[in-house]
Amino acid sequence: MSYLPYIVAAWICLVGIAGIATSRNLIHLAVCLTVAQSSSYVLLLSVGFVKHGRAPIFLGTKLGTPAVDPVVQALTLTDVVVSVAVIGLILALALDAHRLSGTVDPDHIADVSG
Amino acid sequence: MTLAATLVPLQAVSFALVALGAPLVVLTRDPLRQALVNGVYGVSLVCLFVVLQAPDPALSMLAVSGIGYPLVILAAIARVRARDRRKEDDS
Amino acid sequence: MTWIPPLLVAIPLFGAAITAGLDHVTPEPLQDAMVVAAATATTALAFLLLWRAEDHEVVHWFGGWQPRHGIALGIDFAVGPLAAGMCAVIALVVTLALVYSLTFMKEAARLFDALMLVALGAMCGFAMSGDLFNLFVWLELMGVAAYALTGFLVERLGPVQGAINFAITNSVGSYLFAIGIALLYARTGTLNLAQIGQTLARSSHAGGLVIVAMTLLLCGFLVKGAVVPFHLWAADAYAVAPAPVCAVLGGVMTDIGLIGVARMYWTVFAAIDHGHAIGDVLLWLGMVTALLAGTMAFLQRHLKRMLAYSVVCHIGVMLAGIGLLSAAGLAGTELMFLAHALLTAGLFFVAGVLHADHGVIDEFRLRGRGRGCWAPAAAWLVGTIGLVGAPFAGVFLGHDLIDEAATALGRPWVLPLLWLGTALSGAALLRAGARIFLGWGDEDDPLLGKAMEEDPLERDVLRPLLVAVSVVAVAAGVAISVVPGLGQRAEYAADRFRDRSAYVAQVLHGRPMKPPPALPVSILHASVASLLYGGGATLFVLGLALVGLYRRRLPRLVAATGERVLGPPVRVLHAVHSGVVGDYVTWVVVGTAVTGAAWALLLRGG
Amino acid sequence: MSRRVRMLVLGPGLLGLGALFAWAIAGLPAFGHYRGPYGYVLNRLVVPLRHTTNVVMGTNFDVRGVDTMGEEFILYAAVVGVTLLLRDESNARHVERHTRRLRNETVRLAGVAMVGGGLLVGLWLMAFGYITPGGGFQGGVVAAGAVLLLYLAGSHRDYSPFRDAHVLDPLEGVGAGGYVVVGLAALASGSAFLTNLFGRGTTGTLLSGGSIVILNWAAAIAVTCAMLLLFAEFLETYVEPLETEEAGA
Repeated sequence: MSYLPYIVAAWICLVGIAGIATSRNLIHLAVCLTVAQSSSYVLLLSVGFVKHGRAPIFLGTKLGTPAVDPVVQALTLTDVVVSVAVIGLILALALDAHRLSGTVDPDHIADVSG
Repeated sequence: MTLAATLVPLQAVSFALVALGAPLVVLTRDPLRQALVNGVYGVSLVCLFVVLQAPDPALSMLAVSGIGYPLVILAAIARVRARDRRKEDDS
Repeated sequence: MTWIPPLLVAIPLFGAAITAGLDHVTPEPLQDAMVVAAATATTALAFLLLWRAEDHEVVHWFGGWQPRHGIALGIDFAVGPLAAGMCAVIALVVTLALVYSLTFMKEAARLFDALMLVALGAMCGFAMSGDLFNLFVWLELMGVAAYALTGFLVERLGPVQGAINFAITNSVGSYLFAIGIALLYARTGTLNLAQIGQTLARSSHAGGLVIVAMTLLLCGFLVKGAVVPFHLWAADAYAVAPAPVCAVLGGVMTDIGLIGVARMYWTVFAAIDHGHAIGDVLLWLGMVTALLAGTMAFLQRHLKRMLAYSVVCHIGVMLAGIGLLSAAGLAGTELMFLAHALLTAGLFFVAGVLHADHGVIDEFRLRGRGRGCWAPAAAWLVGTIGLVGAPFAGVFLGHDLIDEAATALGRPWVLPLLWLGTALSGAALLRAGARIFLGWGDEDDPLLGKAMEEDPLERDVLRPLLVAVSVVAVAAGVAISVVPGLGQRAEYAADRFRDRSAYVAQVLHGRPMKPPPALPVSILHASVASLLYGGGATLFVLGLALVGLYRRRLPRLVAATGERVLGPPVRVLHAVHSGVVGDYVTWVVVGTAVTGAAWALLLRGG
Repeated sequence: MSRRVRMLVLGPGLLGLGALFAWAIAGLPAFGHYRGPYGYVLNRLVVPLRHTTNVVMGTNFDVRGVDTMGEEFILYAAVVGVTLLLRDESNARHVERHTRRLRNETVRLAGVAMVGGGLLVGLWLMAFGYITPGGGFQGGVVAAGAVLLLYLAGSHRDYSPFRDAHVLDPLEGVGAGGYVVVGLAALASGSAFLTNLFGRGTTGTLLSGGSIVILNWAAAIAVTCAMLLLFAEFLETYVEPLETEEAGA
């Protein structure tokens, strides 16, 4: 158990990136992006976990009770908001691409290159 | 002591579920079905966050994967399909 | 004066909030005035900050959370002259772009203004922040604004494709960056850059974790900074965005990645660098970038795409300046940034004028159509010469300092390679200028590919305003090399930037720095080598531009040999820049893996 | 690159990246044995200093408040960006607009009932975020989702006040701009930007936390409006008054 969480996080990241690079559909690709991003939440929260620690909410618990790291949780919250913003933008772009080219396959919307 | 003892197996299971869920989401190439699988993956993340003693991220993950992602994804899929259908009708 | 740094972020962001929020309420002229006023105020404050930051780092702890016993609690902006100078130029370029777009943008102008202001606030925040995760927040914020701005012209597939490639490639880069943050936080238990550097410095050897975290963080910045092989998105994005957006993205936002690299190196990773390992990899990446992008620029016919590669080429030179790891090298990068930002913005503005006049920005379609447009022609020509670095023009002074640093380090072979890169991109710009404004050269050249479809502008523009803004930007940029005292101040700023212990003492313990020495107000003495290289490069550029113009009139034997030797690599280059986002993400992965492997071998093996 | 070539390049690249990850993981502290100072210190400081029992929210809205300001603007910029990018779509969508209306009254009523429940949950999350888990962002998303149920339950006329740009745009500006104003107010009073100037109140009550309360509500408003605008943009109902006529022509 001592390194499994980190391995899971790395695994999710690699799987997500593989999905992004090979996707044939921009909507599918946007979801793969959120999967890749979820690896950073898993890594952050795993890093900040403390054995025997409680959630960092001190309602009814004495101050100084062992608790997990609150900072990683704050960072994760911000990260989640970022993912909503990015998926919204990419889906909007996907709709535009579809309107203009009739396809959402990123391999077939390459209008300019070189 | 009891807290940690009960948490360990729960955490192991949650990590395993998340590790399995990610490739499932990526390998589901049909967007509509993928949105569904992604919802399930989101729930597994929520469970993981809860057993990692992170109720705040868990709640926001729940809100995002239960309401945020599905709404925009489904709307995008619906629009793309509607336009594809109309084009077929025209031709 | 510690109240200034937060204002550089708060003013533009607040301006953005009320701009879009009051869209339906306030009349258009008032809105325009508010937007320009917000950007102008930010510029003025940034210059004030630059003046104040010369004595000591201006440190602002948000929420008043001062560090306790050397442990940082909150988030800080720590601003030295280098960061303040960055902010000043960023704000100036954005202000110019906003003035330019007063008549250039009509449709959805409010949304456009709001996003430009958001980008301004985010870039300033990034340049000043002393907190690792805070850097990530600003990086994402400027990204989100920039993706949308790139796709502004949604009637065409090109802009949409450019925005998609930009958004996805940069998002992947920033996720790698986020993982790097988590790793470093796990190792050091803090997010404050000064404190991370302190913690790492305590153990003498670099563990695998730190090396990997560094790879992920720096590669995240290099994606933003469009360094080969992470650069592929840049040309797609900059070719299609409206001219004022290009000016901001190409002029200043790309360079933001570089200040990130410099900041991370000198406050954090210098502690684990043995010998010159980290710098050497950056130096090589920079040289490859300069040469490859210079070549690509020469192969373009679309003015904005050409300028995009010219931007990437200069990014390469500046990264090489950072990679030399000396005060002179960093100072050179800094001066080069100043000149390059203004000149690039100016040239993008001129491209916008041509677009407004003729509805296209293709070198061949515009051939001879710029005759008689003296002001744009002069701006284009002068801007090009400034970007090449002819003696005492534009980027010359920066080039000179980078040359000096390379020679001092015993790497004189860096000089010709960097000059060759800038000469290639300069020749492309000069060739295009001669064809458009003088009508010289052949009517078509199959080597440069097909023309890109473009929509004419929908609105009558106030042409004198556009031309005036272009001229101002170019004039300011070309004068950078002859501003008395600027060179010495840049060197001093670079020295300060590199002094980790003084930075830590001031940020974490509030100990003031040594006051600066009295700096002379004179023009830096240029080295003979640089003068020769600068002059030589200018002549080379003239020759190469002529070859580009009259390539088909070359003797048949020369042309055929040239075709046989250069044809295949050129085709490979074109093929690599495929415009397909899956390829780009693949290159990001490969680039990160290779860079990481290089650092692993150099830092652990040597 | 053809797809085949891309796979051939990507495979080794991912292997290399994986190897780098593995090397990094070997240097991480074992799971559950984290000893970093930052979180440890905050867990002991935030409650006595700020009287908010939820340290994560105390971190987000006070200690690292400027991160959250950036975060609000990320969402804000995304909404502006989506509006920008879909402005051509809004002209095309006119045709399909008036077709969706669910006829079944029972479903409608059930939907409306759920809306009430959802709104309550959202408000609860916003209000008690700095005491128990929750906060402006989560509450905002849930509340926006609840309002959206009105639309999905078929009575989309009831949703119309919420999709009105005249209401939502200024409100969102108030939310995002309000956050900055709180920061500026502290600066104007001679303290640092975003300094918590107000009384801290009683630990564990709604009046604890000082300016955390205001920032939390500013974020809640900004997020609710942002999500509503985002959903509306994707669900084809967001029509600016002027554009309706153009689309009809």
